[in-house]
Order: sequence, then structure tokens, then C-alpha cells
Amino acid sequence: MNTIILRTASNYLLPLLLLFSVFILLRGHYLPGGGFVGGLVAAIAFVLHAFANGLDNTRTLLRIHPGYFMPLGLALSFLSGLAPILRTGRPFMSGLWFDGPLPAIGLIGSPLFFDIGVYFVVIGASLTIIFTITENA
Amino acid sequence: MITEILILALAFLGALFILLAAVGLVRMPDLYLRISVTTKAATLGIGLLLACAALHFNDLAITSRVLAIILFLLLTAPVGAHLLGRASYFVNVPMWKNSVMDDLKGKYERGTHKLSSEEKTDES
Amino acid sequence: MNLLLTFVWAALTGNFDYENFLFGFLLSFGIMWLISRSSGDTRYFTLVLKVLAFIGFFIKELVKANLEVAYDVITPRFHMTPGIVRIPLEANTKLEITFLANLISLTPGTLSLDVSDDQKVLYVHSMYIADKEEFIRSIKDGFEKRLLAILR
Amino acid sequence: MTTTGQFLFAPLLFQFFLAVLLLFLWRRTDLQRWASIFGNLTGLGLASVLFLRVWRGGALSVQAGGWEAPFGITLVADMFSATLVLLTSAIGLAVAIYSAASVQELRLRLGYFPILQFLLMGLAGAFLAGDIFNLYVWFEIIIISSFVLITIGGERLQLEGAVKYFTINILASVIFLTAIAILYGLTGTLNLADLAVKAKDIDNQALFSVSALMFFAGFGIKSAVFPLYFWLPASYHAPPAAVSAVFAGLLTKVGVYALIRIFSLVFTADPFIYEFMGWIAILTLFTGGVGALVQNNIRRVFSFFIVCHIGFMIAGLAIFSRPALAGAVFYMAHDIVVKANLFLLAGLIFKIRHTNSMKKLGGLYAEYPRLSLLLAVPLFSLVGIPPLSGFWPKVSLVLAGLEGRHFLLVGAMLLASFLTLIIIARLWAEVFWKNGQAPEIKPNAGYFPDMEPKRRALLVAPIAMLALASLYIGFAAEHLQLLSERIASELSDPASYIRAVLP
Amino acid sequence: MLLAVLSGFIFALGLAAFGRRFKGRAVVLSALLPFGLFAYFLSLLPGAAAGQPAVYRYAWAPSLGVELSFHADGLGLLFALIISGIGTLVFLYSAEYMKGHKYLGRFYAYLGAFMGAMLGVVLSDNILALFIFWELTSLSSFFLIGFKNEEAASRRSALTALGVTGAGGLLLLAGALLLVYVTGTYSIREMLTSGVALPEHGLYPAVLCLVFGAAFTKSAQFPFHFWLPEAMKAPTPVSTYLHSATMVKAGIYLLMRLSPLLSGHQYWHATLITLGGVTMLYAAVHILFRTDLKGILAYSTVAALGILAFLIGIGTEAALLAAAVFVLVHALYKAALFLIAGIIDHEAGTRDVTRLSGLGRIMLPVAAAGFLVAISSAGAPPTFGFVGKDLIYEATLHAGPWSTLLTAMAILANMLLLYGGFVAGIRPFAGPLPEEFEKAHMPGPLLWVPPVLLAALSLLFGLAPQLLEGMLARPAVAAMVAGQPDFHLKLWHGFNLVLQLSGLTLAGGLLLYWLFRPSLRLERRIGRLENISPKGITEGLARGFERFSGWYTHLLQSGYVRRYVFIIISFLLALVSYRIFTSVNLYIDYGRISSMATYEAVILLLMLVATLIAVFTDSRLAAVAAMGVVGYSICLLFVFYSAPDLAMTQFAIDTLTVILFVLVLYRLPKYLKISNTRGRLRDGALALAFGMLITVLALEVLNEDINREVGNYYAEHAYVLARGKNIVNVILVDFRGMDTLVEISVLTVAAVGVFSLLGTGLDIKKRGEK
Amino acid sequence: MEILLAIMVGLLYAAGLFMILRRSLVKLIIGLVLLGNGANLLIFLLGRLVKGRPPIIPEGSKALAGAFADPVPQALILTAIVISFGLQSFAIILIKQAYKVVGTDDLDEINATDEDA
Amino acid sequence: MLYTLLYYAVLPMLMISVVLAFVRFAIGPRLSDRVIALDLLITIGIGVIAVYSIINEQPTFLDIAMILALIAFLSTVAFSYYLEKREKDDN
Ligand code: NA
Ligand code: NA
Repeated sequence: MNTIILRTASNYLLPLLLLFSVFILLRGHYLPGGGFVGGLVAAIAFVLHAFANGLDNTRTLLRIHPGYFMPLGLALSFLSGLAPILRTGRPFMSGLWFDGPLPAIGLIGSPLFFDIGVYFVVIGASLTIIFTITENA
Repeated sequence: MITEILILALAFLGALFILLAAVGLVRMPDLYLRISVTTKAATLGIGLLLACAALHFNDLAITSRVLAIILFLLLTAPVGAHLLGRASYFVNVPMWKNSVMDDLKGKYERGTHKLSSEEKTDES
Repeated sequence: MNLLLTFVWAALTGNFDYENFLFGFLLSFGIMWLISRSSGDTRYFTLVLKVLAFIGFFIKELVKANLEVAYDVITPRFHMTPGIVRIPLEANTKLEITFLANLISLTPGTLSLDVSDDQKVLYVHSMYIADKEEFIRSIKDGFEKRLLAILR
Repeated sequence: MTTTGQFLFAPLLFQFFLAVLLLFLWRRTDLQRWASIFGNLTGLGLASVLFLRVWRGGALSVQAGGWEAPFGITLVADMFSATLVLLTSAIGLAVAIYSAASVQELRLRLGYFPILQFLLMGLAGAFLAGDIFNLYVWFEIIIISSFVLITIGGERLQLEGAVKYFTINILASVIFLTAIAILYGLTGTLNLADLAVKAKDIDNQALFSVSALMFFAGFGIKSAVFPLYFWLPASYHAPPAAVSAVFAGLLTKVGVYALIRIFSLVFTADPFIYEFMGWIAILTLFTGGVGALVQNNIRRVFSFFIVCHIGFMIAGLAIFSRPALAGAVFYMAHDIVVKANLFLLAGLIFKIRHTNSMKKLGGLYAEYPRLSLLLAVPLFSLVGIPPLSGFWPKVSLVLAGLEGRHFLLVGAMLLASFLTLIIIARLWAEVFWKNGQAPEIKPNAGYFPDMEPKRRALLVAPIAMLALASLYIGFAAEHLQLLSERIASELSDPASYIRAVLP
Repeated sequence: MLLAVLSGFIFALGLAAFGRRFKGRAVVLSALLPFGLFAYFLSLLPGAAAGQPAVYRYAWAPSLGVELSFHADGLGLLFALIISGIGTLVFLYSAEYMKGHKYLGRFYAYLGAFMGAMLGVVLSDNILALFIFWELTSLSSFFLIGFKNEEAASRRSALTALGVTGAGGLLLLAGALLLVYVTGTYSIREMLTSGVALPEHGLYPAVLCLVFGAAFTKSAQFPFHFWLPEAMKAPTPVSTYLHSATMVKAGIYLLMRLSPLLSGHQYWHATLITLGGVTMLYAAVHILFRTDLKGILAYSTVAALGILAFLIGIGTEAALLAAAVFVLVHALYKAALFLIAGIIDHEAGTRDVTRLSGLGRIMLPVAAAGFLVAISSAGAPPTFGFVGKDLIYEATLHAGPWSTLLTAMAILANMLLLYGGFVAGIRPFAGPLPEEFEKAHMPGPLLWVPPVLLAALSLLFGLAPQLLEGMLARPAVAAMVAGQPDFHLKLWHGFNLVLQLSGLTLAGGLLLYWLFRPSLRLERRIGRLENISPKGITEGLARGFERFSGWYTHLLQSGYVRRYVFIIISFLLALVSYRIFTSVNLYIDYGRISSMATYEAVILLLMLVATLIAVFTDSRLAAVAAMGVVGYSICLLFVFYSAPDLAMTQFAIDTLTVILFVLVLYRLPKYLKISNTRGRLRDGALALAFGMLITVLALEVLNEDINREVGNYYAEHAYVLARGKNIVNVILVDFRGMDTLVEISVLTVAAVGVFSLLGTGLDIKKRGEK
Repeated sequence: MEILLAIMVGLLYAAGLFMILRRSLVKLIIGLVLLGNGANLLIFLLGRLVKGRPPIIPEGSKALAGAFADPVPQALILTAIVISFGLQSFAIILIKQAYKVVGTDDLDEINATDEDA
Repeated sequence: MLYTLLYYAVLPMLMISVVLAFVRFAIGPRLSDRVIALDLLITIGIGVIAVYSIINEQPTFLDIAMILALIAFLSTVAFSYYLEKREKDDN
């Protein structure tokens, strides 16, 4: 849409929303949120950017095709599930935690990486779907 | 106690503004007026209600969250109103019969939606 | 911008610890890096505080205008004289125009419909246009002037 | 948690790994081909190891995340599951090879191989799931992958078929989910073994068996039983042959598997259901057979046969005696191999003649005598000409039917066998015997006759592989019968399953 | 013995692999296989005669009850010898007859497989193994009948034969398994000796029906006989082998084999006598109306099969002896007649008896053989046929109250058989040689020696029937009756009633032969009755069934998704409501119902109206927006009822869905006004009923206590063990992380699917532009 | 509340089904969405309703005590929602593409696959 | 007192607003009217959540309000996009 009002606003909304999405992702283990919602919010941020600035600009911004987020996220989730098998021989997806919380993020453990994987898959999938539709619409 | 009264007053006021927006939405005779009425009244009302929550919980984390929400609303509500009003104009949503002027008439280039800034274009 | 985002991060998490600030800084740095590649101008939010101050002024205006509209909504007869007005702009950067337009929209009774492609004219829908020139002047002297004073 | 239990993850996680790997290889379709073939070969190896371990040591179970049942998600491999996982891997390998030779480059560039791998993973997962909601989730990955595979390439016929396939399968999912809601509302647990234990303590048994009926409907749609089968003949001929082969061999069997699993483990108390299933089996056998009789396109013939022959498995479940279950399981194994092969065969015929219409086909026997003999194996195995594979389970099923005095059911099975015989014989006469004409030559159409020998071999090898498998099933029926009997005895004694899951 | 039975299959497999090298001398040498078998079976005769038949057992699939257990008793060996003996001759004959044929290897492979299957049928002791071989005979005969597969008629008759015998085969399967169920054993011998009095068993009629169904179809009894004349489309050696000497006798064999178990009840005897009688007379009369040599022989075969069934039905020792002997008699003369017909066809180029004559001048040995077997078929002394016919009359005369009628029937049938034999074996050779056949010449020895050999045997056994008595006939009959049979085979019994009847038969038959001329006119006349013949009726039924199938299939498989959905939901609705209203006690436990706040009511109202708008609005966008409202209302419900994570996700996803709709919709056309009011009412009724069902179910479930064990465990352990406080999130990433892993895979696949679905569109477009 | 919600769930099922039974592809998808919503709400309802007590362990405590909403159905619904989203997006694209290729929104005209060729 | 007044005065006012906004949604007449009504509905929803979180002493619910505030506007954007694009293509 050819309106500078939206375009300008979206330039500020995008970082804000992205930030917010990471926030939601990281706190998910303690409070409402998590990879799904976080990923959705991030995806929505990019969709908004695409509405305002056109798909091509958003593409350039992302540099890689959003589709690549999906295998990336899947691999991350997969590895975080696999780690306990490799490390301790416990079953797939057993929780594996580092001792002591990290500042600002909290406890680091395999479920967190799992959730980050989810985050990426959700971003990748939503964006792939919406971008594909937009460019074919 | 004082905070409680303050909260109540703000909440009441906020709800009132929202109610106002809702009544306006129903009563206003054309779309542009409806947009005009609702966007702001509701934004104000929500702002007040959220402020209540911030006051009530009295917690920095929550206050900052409330501020963030208000900030988002201030940022997005007018943009949304602008987009919808503009789009509605394209699809010829009519204005109220008592409207006094339409400076925008004929300024859009058909097809591309390029908007000219000329004061007088060929009136038809 | 980076600092602002860092601040927002801290506000969101509600934790103003040193570490959290650092993490927020790194995070927003990352996001900025991601974004700044596409948009050229970096002369953003040095005026953040002024903006916040302006918001204070604005809330006052907001309440005032709201009451005006409320009266019309509640009373059975409409007193309004609506229409779309062409307002020439002094503001010329995108940011200025966007701010102005949004503020006009946020004020009850007025709605920014669009900005011309050469960014010289703002078209506004308003509920009360008793006198066109008078209305245009109220916008230009009220919002635009104050806003530009802050932004420039 | 023993290390043997851990091994249960291997086939499943390997499939997942392969799927993700193939996604990473998005643009490298040449690498995808080989990754898929060798990956599935490895997968087959892992599945075989799992099978052998279960064969030697009895049912295995493992808790994902290490949370004890019923709190975590349980994966269970009893003989039934392990067998089906093995068969899935075998079909997966065959189809991977066939796909490498036959699927158009355009489709490969749109993610054919990764999606196929996700489908295979979903199948393996569904067979191993020990948790009803986890089963639902596996079903969903199966469904979505099959949607994608059915539409990949985007031709008109595919899209039309997909709309029907899609609508009805989603409906099935909703029914399944509804049934889960009711079940959870009644019992508060999702673990199958735990459900089996808690089933007896439910006060409102009537309501419990109502939820069983909802499951029956949901899985019945997946298994394409009468009157829930419509989507299948409407869509299975649409996608590429390799895809149809996976669908035909495995998708409906997942539904049958689920039916057998829950109606032997969780809902065993209500005789009404089995009686009712008997009628469903009769009508399925009849409707499928009759439907196949009037088709002209050979893939549609096979589609209706899928419906028809599901009736045999449902019949076995309906009779619900140990020999009947053995028959049903045996039939399932046979049907997986043969049906998959039939669709590969239809694809091969299409590559040769560029049509699947019986009216237009002909002369294959004269032109390709040895190939024809190879193709005769799955065709006549399907009929159950003894001693080919389809014959043996019928012995168990008919005998069990007679013992249970389900004479009408036996009659329906015989009628269905007769119709199958006639239809396949006619198909043979039309496609192989009748004088045929070579199709009009279209350049670059990817014909069998124009193919280089290596590609031809890749195309024929999986058919030969599956034909050998069905010959093995037929001539060494004792092996599979022993296996089926063991599975049947495990199924009719849920205690062993429960013991494997709940300590 | 396993090797003996399987050698045919091994031979066939070998040919399938090396078929191309199979020509010239190799073909002739292949006859060594059946000959070797013949010799082997001969060597087994003494054992069988001594009551110690050779036995072989191989456990193939014991848990399915299938063993390859072979048991060479007299009855089995009688058939095995016929199979291998005639097989030898047919192998030899075919080497010349089919010389140079493109698919000679294939032909011999089928023959070999068939021979193996047939041996399996007659030697198997395991009833399932018998069934297996039985089906294999059907299958190999399908390939043999359809050997000239480029001819449509040939394909059709192969299908007919397979249809009839295949149906019978399935009946046999059921019958065999029913026998297994009743007697508790898979071994036929054990069944016979198990002491189960089957005729008194409740399932006896069922067993009988099934066994008869199998035997009658295979052995071409009326009204299932029609496939046999059709099967004459096969090459003549095939007709010789399958359709006269061996395969058609499989049904007879089955009846003979099971006779001790199943006979003794009037169902058995009455059915066999009646149907056998009808078959022999019906087919015998048909002989008169045929002009094609093979057609005549086919009908006379059917008649002979009728006689056999008839004899088994009589069931006395004499009758069974007559049957056993007649099997051999018929095999010898009918095989010879077919071979001769083949020679005539080969040399003269026609099989039309109205045109054939005088060929005896060219091919004297053939004519001699023809003459001999013709009189054997006529039952005239001194041939083996005479012995057989005498035994038949002997049997019918002592068949109890109906003996006169039965004897009369037998005489009539025999007269017509005589006519058929003469027309086929003598007529083509007698009389003057027409010009058109002058170019015909004496066939090669591979063609003429086999019929001559058979004719010689007919004569030999006629002159010295006692050769067969001890070694073959007695053990064969012993297998069918209790105790040791007591009889003597002789050519000359003295001047008794039987002899007089033989004379009568000969006189009548010869009279018929002199007076009656086969003609095309008659053949056409009977052709007009085709529609009401069993064949016509069966074909009509089949066509009707196919029409019905088409109608039924299209009725259900209509192509309309909504109709499918309608049927599926109706089914579910009927099933579940039936169950609910018959077995569930319906009530609402108000104690468990929580109160409701106004705001909740408002949200529900919102949802309700929005749903109605989504359903009934004419604007698609309004429907999408209404759908959005439904989603947002649900989101609020989630907020009220303690599900913040759900509320967030629901909201985000609802918004994304709306966006998706909006992005796609503007390309799609507006709603069409297409549904009619009646359809809407019907669908609405179903939909409402379904919705009500769900409501009722939900309310009933809410009456019950729920077990909160799992949820409580999570609440207790989420922080302690899984280190998270948002339990829903902990479930998603830890307790039930498996679900989530699959779920994100679903999302990935969906996204890839969207990409590829639209990607194809792009590619197609590009292709179109280029 | 439970009664009304149960009725609402029933209505969602009914509405979804009714839409699927129409001839328009767009309605079909809307119907599927409504059905999915109905199923999710049903799980929610049958997991029993608890007001204002989200299953989140409050700050400072190690376990959740007293009344709280059952987290299991919530997790299930969350999974189901995301899955339906995937399926629905695919469905939406499917109808778009079907309309483009087949040229109609009328389901009754999409029946070539059931005709024998 | 806070609870009572919020529950019996503020919440009902919000609910009346919801109903009113929904009336506009239901009667339309144009898509734009529905969109603006939808937008208002969501906005009111934010308010309801805010009040609800005070009533139930559950600050976590404010997070949901935050998500609503962030995303709500996107559907408005989408519908506007739709209107504009459709009009553009029609010309
Ligand atoms: Na499926
Ligand atoms: Na399926």
C-alpha cells in the first residue's frame, strides 16, 4: 500500500514487535508466552512490514528466504531433544539443564532450545505461507 | 483507599469513553464519522483502564507493560484509522448527505492510486 | 534508537538490572543491525524526550476534543458539518508528516485520510468545518507548529 | 530405562533427521534422490533391528523425556507395531527408488522428497504411538504431508481430488479430536495403556462406548470403510504413481491399525461394536468389489480394491477371535506390499503407454513378456490365487468366520474374492493380452521405451523388490503366519502391552 | 513324490527363464518329463494295491494347516496315471502340432504347470493343499484357454471358464474349511476315518452345497457346463488334455474322494443322480445340434461327466466301480478323438463335419484309430468301452426302486454318445474324398502315433480288462467304499440282460447315425435358444449385475463432496444417537454446573450471532470477519477460564487466518446463489441434529468425575523437575514435547505445501509464456 | 455456564457442518475453521472449566496448590490450534489454486475425479 | 468495594459497548463498517482483560492485552489492503 504514514509507522513497529517477540519467547517457561506466540508475533511484524513496504523490501531485509527458518528450527529442536541421549543416555527429549540461571534469560536448558526451535519454525512457516500468497495474489 | 477511589474513577471514566465510542459507532451516519469517533474515544478509554491496572498492581514491571500497551495503541490506532478511511474512499463508501465539502474528489489517479497535491484539478 | 529499544526491553521485563540492560542492549543491537540495512536514514530518536513531553500536551487536547464529540454523540440531533479538507503541509520529512497525520487522527473529530504523493498536502476528514480556512489554520497553528518545533 | 527401550527412538528419529536433511538440500534435487534412497535403506535397517529386538525380547516401550507413563508420551513397539514399522520402511525404500526414477523434476524442486519423508515419519510414529493424542498428532502430519503430495504439481485432476481428500480427511480429524475430548473428559488420561487400565473403573460405561463409536467413525474414514470411503476412489488416482503407492499401501492401514489397536486394547467391553463392525465389513467388501467392477481406469480399479480389501481386515477385527485377528494382521501385511506395488505397476504402465485406461491399453504381454510376468505377481497375489500371498489370510479369516458362525461375513469375503478374481483376470486380458497400439510419440515425455537402461532398472527394481516380498509372504507363509499369530495373541491379551508401558 | 508333483512347476519356471531356447528337439524331449512321471506312478501301483500306498509329507505352513502331504492310493494313482500318461502323449503331439509357434515355450510352461497342479489335486491328502492345486488348475487353464490371446473370443472364453471355475474354487475353499471346522482335521484321510457322521451334522447341507458347487463347476455339470464348449477356443492339445481327460475330472475326483464321507444321505444321492442325469441327457441331445468336431466332442464330454456324476450318485459299489472304469475309458477314447480332430483340423483346415469325408484314404492309421475309439465310445465289443458300459448298466439295474428309469436314461445317453463318437471318429474318414481335401496328406508320426496308441490301449483293455483289475481298479474302488471290494473285470459276462441292453444301445445308436445328418441349419436353430440356455441366463445375470454395480457405485460415488459429507455425518449421527438413546441414561447434574456471569453471557451471545452471520451472510468478507469475531470471542473465553497461553495463541492465529483469507479472497468470485431452499433445510436439519448430539454428549460427560491425576502431577513437578512455572508451556516443551516436535513438523509441511502449490502455478505460468 | 457453552459448542459444530454442506469452496473452508473452533472449545469444556486460576506457579512457590485449571487440555488445544492453522492455510491456498485451475468456486462442478475415464 | 464496583458497574458498561459495537458489526452495511466495528471490539476486549485482571488479581492477563494491542491492528491493515487491491484490480 502506497502510504507513507503506514510505511513510516511500520519502520518503528518492526523492531518493537521483534523485540517483543523475543521477550515473549524467553519468558514462556515462567509466564504466558513461549515459542509459538513469540514466533507468531515475529511473523506478524514482518508481515506488517511487507504490507507497508512491499514484499521485495521485506525480502531484502530478511536476506534469506524465510523457508530456511523451518529446517533451522526443526534441527534446533531436534538436537535439543537429542542432546540428552548423547550426553547422558537418557531418553529423547529429557530435560538437560545448565546449573544456575543466566542473567536476563533465566535457566538455560534443552527445553529452552527446543522452544527457540519452535519459534523459528513458526516464523519460517508463517512467513513462507503469507509471502508466497502475497506474491501470487 | 485513595488509590482505590482513583482507580475506580479512572475505570469509570475509561468505560464511559468506550461506551461513548460504541454509541458513536452505532449512531454516526457515515463511515468516516464512525472512524473518527471510535478510534480516539476508545484509545483514550483503554488508556485509562490500563492505567487503573498499573495503579492497582503497583509494580514496575506491570506499569512498564501498561505503558508499552498504550504506546502500541497510540502508534497503531491512528494508522489503522487512516488506512481504513483511505481504502474506504477508494471503494466509494459514501459520505453523509450533510457533508459540506470533499477536497479529495477526483484527486486520485485511477488504477495507480497516485494522489496529486493540486488545489484545482479538472472537476467533473 | 538502540538505547531506546534497550530501555523498552528493560521496561518490558520489568528488570533494570545491569545484566538485563546489557542483554537488552545486545539484543536491540542485533535487531537494529538486522533492520538498518534497508532504511537509509539513521537520524532517529535523539528527540525522544521531547516527544514524550509532546504526548503530555496531546493528552490534554485529546480529552478536550473527546468531550466535544461526546456531546454530539449523546444529544439526539447532530450539529456537525463534516467534510474532507485539503491542508498544505510545511512538514516535509516522512517522520514529521506521519506524526502530524497520526496526531490529527487521534484527535476526535478529525481523520487523516491521505498524503499526496509529493508529500505536500494532507487530506483530512473533519466533523466540524464551520469555516474551511479557520479549520486549516487551527491545525497548522496548533499541531503542526508545536510538532515541528519539537522535531526540528 | 534400558538401552533396548531407547532404541525405539532410532527409526523414528532417523526418519525425522532425514526429512530435515532433505529440507536443507532443498535445491539439490540430485542429492535428494540419493539421500532419500540411502536414507531409507538405513531406515529399513533400523526398522529391521527394532523388529528383531521385539521379536526376541517382547514389547518395548520408552518414555519421551523420561517422564514415567502416563505423564509423558509413551512410544511402544509390540510385535504389531514393529511389523508395521518394518513394512513402512520397506515401502518407503521402494517408493524412494521409484520416485528417484519417475517423479518429474518440477515436483522434486517443490519439496517432493522431504514431504515424502515426513509422511513416512508420520506413519512410523503413528504405529509406535502409545498415547492417543500423540497418535492424533502423527495422524495430522500424515494428513498434511499427504495433502501436499496429492497436490504437488498442481494439475487439475490433482486439485480436484485434493479438495475431496482434504475435506473428508479434515472431517475425520475433527471427529477424532472430538472423540479424544470425550475420552479425556471421562478418564482424564491419554495414555493408551493407562486408558486400558482405567476403562474398567469408568462408571458410565455406556458413554464410554459412545466415544468408542466416535473413534470408529474417525478411524473408519481413514481406513475407508463403508460408508465413509468416498474420498479414496475420488482422489487416489490423482497424484504421481509413487505417491499413490504409499497412500495405497500405508495410509488406509494406519486407520486399520488404529482401529485394531484401540478395539483390542481400550474398548473391548462392548459386543455391539464388534457386531456392528461385521456389518460394516460386509458392506465394505461388497461396495468396494462392485465399485471396482465398473471402472475402466486401472488406478481407479485398484482404488476401489483398496476399499474392498479393507473389508477383510475389518472382518477379522469384527470376528475378534485369535485366528481372525491373525488373519486380519496377515492380510494387512500382504495388502501393504501388494497394493503399493499395484500402484507402482500402474505408474509403470503409464510410463509405457501414456494411459491408464483399460480400453486403450493392450499388448503388453507381447511387447514386454518378462515384465508382464513380473507384474503378474502382484496382480495375482491380490486375487489370492494360492499359494500367492493373498490366499493365506483368507484361510484364517474364513475359518474363523465359520467358527464364529458369521456365515454372511464369510459369504461377503468369498464374493469379494470372486469379484477380485474376475476383475483382475479381465484386467489381465485387456491390458496384457489384447492387441495394443503404441501411444503417439510425444517428445521428452519421459517414456519407458526412451529411458536409459539405468533409469529403467530403477523403475522396475522396486516393483521386483515388492513382488519378491509378496512371493516370500506367499511361499513362506508359515513365517508370516507365526508372526501374525504372535501378534494376535498379544492383541487378545492386552496385559502384555500394559505391562510394557506401566511398570 | 514332492519332486514328482512339483516337477511340472519347475519345468514351467525353467521355461519362463530360458523359453527362447526351447525349440526343435528339446520340445520332443520334454515329453520325457510326463513319461518319467508315468513310470514313477506305475512303480507306486503295487504299494497301493497292497494297501500300503506311498506317502509323503512336507510341513509347508503348518500353522495354517497346510501341508504338502501326498498319498498315492488307488484312486489317486488312477488319476495320476491318466494325467501323466495322456500328458506324455499331449507333449509329444504338441511338439508337432504347435511347431514353430512364436510362444512355444510359454505354451509348454503352462502345460507343465497345469500337469503339476493336476497331480497335486489328485494326490494331496491335505484338503487345503488340494484346494491350492485346484485353483492352480483353474489359473493355468485360464492361460491355456486364452493362449491365442490376440483373439477377442479366446479371451472371452478364458474369462468365462475362469469365472465359473473360480467361483467354484471359492466355494471349495469355504467347503474345505467347513469340513475342517466340522471334523477338526486338515487331512482327508483322517476326515474319512475320523468317525464323524457328517450327514447327521447340522452343517451337512452347507458342506454339501459348497462341495457340489465346486465339483459341478469344475466338472461342467448342468447348469454350469457352458464354459466347457466355450473353452474349445483353446488349441486342440489343450482341449485334449484339460477338457476331456484331466481337469474336468477334478470335480469327479473330488466327489469320489469325499464320497465315503458325504454319501449316505439322500441329499447326496438325489442331487447327484438328478443333476448328473440332466447333464448327461441335456448334453447328449446337444450333440445332435453341433457341426463342429470339437463342439461335438465337448458336448459328449459334458454328457460323459454327467454319467460319472450320476454313477457316483447311485453310490453302490458297482456304480463306483463303473465310475472308476469309465473315467479311464473316457479318458482313452475322448483324448484320442480330440487328437484326431486336431489332426483333421491341421491337415484339412476345417472341423466342420458336414464338409469332412473320405480322409481315411489319405491317413489310414488315423482312420483306424478313429474307428477303434469310436466303437469304444459306442461301447461295442471288444473295446474297453464295452466293459465300461456294461458296468454302467450293471450299476443302474441294481440301483434300487428307480432302476428302470435310470437304466433307460443311461441307454439313451449312450446311444447319443455312440452317435457323437461315430460322427467324430468315423464320419470324416468314410466316404469319398472331396476335391478340397486332396492336398491334405498324412501327418507326421508325432501327430498320429498318440491317437493310435490310445486306440490300441482301448482295444487292449477291452480284450484283457483283468490287466487293470488288481493293480488299479480294485485299489481305486477300495478308496471309495468301506471294506474290500469284490468284483472281476471281464469282457464277456455271458448272455444276460446287460448284454441285451448293450445291443439295444448299439442298434439305436447306429440307427441314429444312419438316419440323422448333422447340419448347420439345426445348429443355427438351437443358437436361437441361446438366451434361455444356462449360458445365456448366466451372461444376462452377469450383465445385470454389472449394470447394478454401475448404478450402485454412481449412486454413492456421486462426485459431490457435500453428499459424501452428508452420508458420513448421517452415518455417525445415526450410530451414535442410536447408542446414546438406547443405553445412556440422559440427565444433567446441576450440582456440577457453575454459575454464569453477565459478561460471559454477552461473549457467548456475541459468538452466537457472529456464527450466524458467518453462516448466513451473502458477503464472503463479512463471513470472514464474523469468523474473526468468533475466534476473538473464544479468546476472551480462554481469558475468563484461566488459559492465557491459549488466548494469546488463539488471537494471533485467528488474526493470521483472517489475513490469509483476505489475501486470497479478493481473487475469488463472489458467492453464487446456488443452493435451493429444500437443500438448505435438509442440510440445516442434519447440521442441527449433529450439533445437538455434540451438546448432549458434552453435557453427559460433564456429569462424570474426571481424574485429575495427570494435571496434578504436572502442577507438582513442573517447577521441581522441569524447572518451569508456566505449566502449559512446560507440557509443550517438556512433558509432551514429542507432540510439539511433530506439530512444528506439521507446520513446516504445510508451509512447504503452500509454497509448492503456488510454486507450480508460477512454473506453469512461465511455461505458458515461453 | 457449562450448559450454555455446551450448546454453543454444538452450534459451532452445526454451523461448521452446514457450511461444509454448501456448494462454495470458500464456505467449505469457513466451515472447517468453525468446526475446528468447536472441537477446541469442546476439549476445553470437557477438561472442566475453572475461572480465574491459570495453571501458572506463582512467584515464590514451587508447586501449584488449591484449585487451578487443568493444564493438559490447554496444551492439547494449543497443539490443535497450531495444527489447524497449518491445515487451514493449506486449505485456503488449495481453494485459491483450485479456483484458478478449475475455474469455479462451485464444488458441484469439481467432480471429474469421480468419473471414470 | 473495588471488586464490586468494577464487577457491577464497569464491566457491564464495557459489555454494553461490546453489544453496541457488535450491532454495528452485524448491520454493516459495508465491509469497512464491519472492520471498524471489529477493531473497536478488540479494543474493548483489551479493556475487559484489564478489568478482569484487576478483579482476579491476575496480572498475567495483561500480557494477553499486550498481544491484542500489538496484533489487532493487523487485521485492519489486511482488510484495507483487500479493499484497495480489489478496487485497483477492478479498474
Ligand atoms: Na488419510
Ligand atoms: Na488413506
